[in-house]
Amino acid sequence: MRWGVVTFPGSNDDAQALRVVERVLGDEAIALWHKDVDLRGADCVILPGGFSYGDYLRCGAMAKFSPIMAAVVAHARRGGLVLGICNGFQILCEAGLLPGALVRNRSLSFVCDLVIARIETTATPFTASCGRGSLLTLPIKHGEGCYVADETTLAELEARDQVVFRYADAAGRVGPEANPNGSLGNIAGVCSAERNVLGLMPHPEYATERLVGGEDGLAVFRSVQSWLRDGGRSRGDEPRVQAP
Amino acid sequence: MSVSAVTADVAADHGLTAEEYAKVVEVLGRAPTFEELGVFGVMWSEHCSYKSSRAWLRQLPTTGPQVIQGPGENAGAVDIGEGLAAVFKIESHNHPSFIEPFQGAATGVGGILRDVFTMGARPVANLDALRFGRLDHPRTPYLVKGVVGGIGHYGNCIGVPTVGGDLYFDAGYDHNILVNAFTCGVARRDRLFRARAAGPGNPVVYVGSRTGRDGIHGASLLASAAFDAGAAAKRPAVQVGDPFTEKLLLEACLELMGTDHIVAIQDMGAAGLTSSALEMAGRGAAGMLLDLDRVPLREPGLTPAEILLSESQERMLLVVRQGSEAAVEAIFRRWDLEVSVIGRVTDDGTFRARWHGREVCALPVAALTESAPVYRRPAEEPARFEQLQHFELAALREPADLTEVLLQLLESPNLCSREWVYRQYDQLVGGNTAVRPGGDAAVVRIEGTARGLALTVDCNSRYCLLDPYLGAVLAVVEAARNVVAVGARPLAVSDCLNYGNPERPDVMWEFQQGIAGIRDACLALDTPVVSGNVSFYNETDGRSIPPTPVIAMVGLLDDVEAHLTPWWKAEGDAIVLLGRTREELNASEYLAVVHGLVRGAPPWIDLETEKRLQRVCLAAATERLLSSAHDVAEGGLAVALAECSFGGAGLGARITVESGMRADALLFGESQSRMLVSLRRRHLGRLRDLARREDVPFTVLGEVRGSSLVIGEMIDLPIEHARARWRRALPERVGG
Amino acid sequence: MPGLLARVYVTPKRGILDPQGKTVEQSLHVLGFDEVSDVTVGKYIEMRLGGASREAADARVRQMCERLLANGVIEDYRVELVADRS
Amino acid sequence: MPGLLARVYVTPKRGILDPQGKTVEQSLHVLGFDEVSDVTVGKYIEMRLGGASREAADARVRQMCERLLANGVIEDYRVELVADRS
Ligand SMILES: Nc1ncnc2c1ncn2[C@@H]1O[C@H](COP(=O)(O)OP(=O)(O)O)[C@@H](O)[C@H]1O
Ligand SMILES: [Mg+2]
Repeated sequence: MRWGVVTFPGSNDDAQALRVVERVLGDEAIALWHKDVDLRGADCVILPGGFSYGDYLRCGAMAKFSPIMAAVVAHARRGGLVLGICNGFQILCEAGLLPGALVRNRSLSFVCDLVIARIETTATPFTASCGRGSLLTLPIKHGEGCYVADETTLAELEARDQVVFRYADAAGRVGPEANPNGSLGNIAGVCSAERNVLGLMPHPEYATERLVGGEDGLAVFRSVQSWLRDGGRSRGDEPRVQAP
Repeated sequence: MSVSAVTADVAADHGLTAEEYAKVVEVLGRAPTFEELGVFGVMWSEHCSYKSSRAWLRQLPTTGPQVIQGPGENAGAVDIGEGLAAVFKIESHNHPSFIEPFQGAATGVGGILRDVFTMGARPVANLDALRFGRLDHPRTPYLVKGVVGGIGHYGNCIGVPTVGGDLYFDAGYDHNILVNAFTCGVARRDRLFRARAAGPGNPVVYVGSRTGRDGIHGASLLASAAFDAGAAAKRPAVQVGDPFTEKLLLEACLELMGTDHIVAIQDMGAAGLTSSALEMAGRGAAGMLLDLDRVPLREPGLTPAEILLSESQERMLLVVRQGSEAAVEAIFRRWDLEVSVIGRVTDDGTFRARWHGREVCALPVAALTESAPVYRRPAEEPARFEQLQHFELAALREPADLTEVLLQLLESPNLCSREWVYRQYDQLVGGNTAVRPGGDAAVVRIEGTARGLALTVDCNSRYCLLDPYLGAVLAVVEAARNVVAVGARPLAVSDCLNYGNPERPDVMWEFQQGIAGIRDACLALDTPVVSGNVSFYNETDGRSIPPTPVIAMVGLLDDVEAHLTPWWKAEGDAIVLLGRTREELNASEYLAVVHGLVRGAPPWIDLETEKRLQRVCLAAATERLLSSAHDVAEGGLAVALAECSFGGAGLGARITVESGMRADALLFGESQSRMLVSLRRRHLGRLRDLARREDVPFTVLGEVRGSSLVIGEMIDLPIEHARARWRRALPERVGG
Repeated sequence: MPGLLARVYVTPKRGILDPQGKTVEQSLHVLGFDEVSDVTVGKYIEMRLGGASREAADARVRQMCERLLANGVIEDYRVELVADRS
Repeated sequence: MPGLLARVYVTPKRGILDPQGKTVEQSLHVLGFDEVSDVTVGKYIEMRLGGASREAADARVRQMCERLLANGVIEDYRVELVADRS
């Protein structure tokens, strides 16, 4: 399969995403430039971490106007897969592909650490091969990762099973001690209503080798691979949608 | 020529003494123009000319088979195999960080990054060595938060991991903090770029940010005189870092370096355009003609002197081949950066600058660089030296509760966990960080190979205060030992020599002692100095900092998978101490924290003994005998044992020691040339053989067991509890 | 036509978490400024506009806010136009 | 005494690099807002103050700016006090 990785001015984790695709997953990697206008056949597009446009004004605010983003939006509307990690998550929220927004960590400090992300739903292409409730140890590194949304939006996210990851402790409990940035509901990642766009603050791409960061992040990439391989049939569970 | 009259008084405003001004007139054969005077002022400043240190720096060993580029270029380079070079340098940004801690530290990181990528290397790791005043000084927490925030801001945003550093608090830095930033990059050894202008007619190209009034008159002068009450008025416009622009500059430069267009390249650092143009011309024995009207400006109305001397950040100067202009412009435009051809290389050996149709500078390049003053300033051992060394161990009262003492040490500012600092740094970006901050040295995989680089910065300024020669020796030795502790072979050094006012004989003596110490230790350990920086005038109102020669050491692991960390790995592993514990408490952290004494000669050191210890450790690491390794440093054996237990798994240790010495000396003394290792019992015999072969004392101390650190009858420390207190200490004292 | 100066105030929406405001308030309390409450931290953007009518300029600046300067999910904005006297 | 609302404007000092303002300006140009120049991005802080005289309050808020809200080395600040009508 083909993964596209977009480089915005100020992207820092693009090289790592490309390396994971090529060297760890053994898939085809397409380096996309923010001024490009098409995705060159990418099945899944990664918007990587970093500081696009220096994170000036607001994280992701300026990147959303890059020419490539029109193609990303069109791809998403067609049901194509889009994975936004860290700054990529912020860009997806700014671009309106995901609900909510990311604001400064409650500590106001940048935080680099390992966290535990609990998988809340397997009804996404990105978690279809995982077990619900399973725990991934993943790095975070961000200054503005505090997920916020208004109450209506939050209720909708819960009702439609769109919360994909939550920060948890080693026993899988979700609580304030396990929350590294003050995110509402300990939310670490959400997907779109159509479930094909995922944004998350933790970095699965930095947890794909035993030597550096461990291998827990592979679960996300492997899910996408198998989901695409059998044409989206390996859907894990159905979304646990509650009646509105 | 400028109409403003240049006199010796005006010269004094530019930091030149009457004699220096006379020399300017002599080498020119006329009075300088106002602009020329500005150029002399910065170029002959201590910061740019090294006039007080140059004669002594020549004593440092700078050669060896591993050295590809020694001092003299933007950064040093050593061979790391597979056709690659490690390119690295450390630099100070002390005065600017004291004035504006966040931006001062941030621009310090930006500056050292440019020094490294100028050479054609992609930066792969940053480290930071920090010195602050007492934690209970009212300004210290503000400075700490600002500096750490600024370092993180720049490194995180540009996408280079910060993988280590060091941090000390001492009253001696209350009014002069130190911010030393180190960057290591990796380049193909046959693709290193240098700053030697060549080829008359070749265009000189300006790239990066526009020029503003930042740091005019200037950061370099600021770093070349002591702080005093009037310093605030002399403040130059503070430089603000723009890591986003530097990221674009980095990528664009590396892209350009993949082509054949570049003849020479140099970042614009201290003394801005002037110094980068002159240095490139000087190294290449060429001349240069600049058209200042073509320099991109941030605001209108800059004078030619301001354009020449501005220290605006995120700028580079290139000499490219004739005919390459369009290709070079295309690359920088693609990255949305300013690019402008502002001059060309000439063959008349003269630096000329034109502005609005007149020539404001016409200086013989050689005069500026070769006739720069060199001072052999008087040096004299101060009286306090002998006093300080006097210390009588027998008179020291032994504390009753040693567990309490250990806790007190673990919570003290210089020994507690640095996690609060490095949590604010992106340690992972790039995807090669195998050992993150918290160990003895960081380990970074070399992209595309199975090798790894080990990186550390060290200096115990208390040792240097008590004996500036031995302190410097010990800084090198500890840095090398830290590199060995992760299983790497020490390769080479970059040093940042932070001292007081060189016009004072006692400071000059400290400096000379420091150089001698680094020389002797580097010769013994075969780790040449390939780059470095001197920072003088770290003094306020006549009080100078403790001598602080920070040593950055780079080591190589042939197999990065074989790296070691300090932390216990498995119950039942044997714990072995390699090296000898002497009954010495002089100069120790224990003495300072528990008894309030800064006294005695630094711990005994013998470089032969140290080398033997390092050989044993490296052999054991290479044979994969060890589960963990940790060097015994500040706080002594007990603190080292506690640190090995703080690795997350919560494993403790059971230690039995027999010795005839005082318990506090045994536990907290800082004897050198010791390494604490743990290993499977079946490897004990082999390790003993290796130690015996090198005549290194070998003592089985006990084993990894339980969840407490138990040392005989002396210490019983529950790990969870102690670890929590050790981790909380810094954020609690800094306030957040 | 003389130029205009636009002043844009971007403030956190009511009811949306404002970690910065909270922290600043706490810090002010620690420093002894106990009289302070309801601190919010927003952005203040100034820019010069070429000569245009006030109405046209106002509409343009609002567009800038909608598209870039403010994020409607978490922020409100307010625009002021004054004569540019510099 | 009715309460006061303080508005604090913190702006980058003139002549000091404002990378944020520069980048926002470039983006506005890319979006077609060519009429814009000299963009600066600063902070806008609002807070409620307990009842106090205007003079006393003004002095206090200035202290807050000096000590915490603005960084005098690179930023200027301006304070406005208005009656708190909420
Ligand atoms: N300023 C800093 N920035 C980043 N890491 C730091 C800093 N200070 C200390 N560290 C890290 O904390 C750990 C402990 O530091 P230190 O006590 O100096 O170690 P050692 O005594 O082995 O040299 C090291 O891994 C070091 O890299
Ligand atoms: Mg150290």
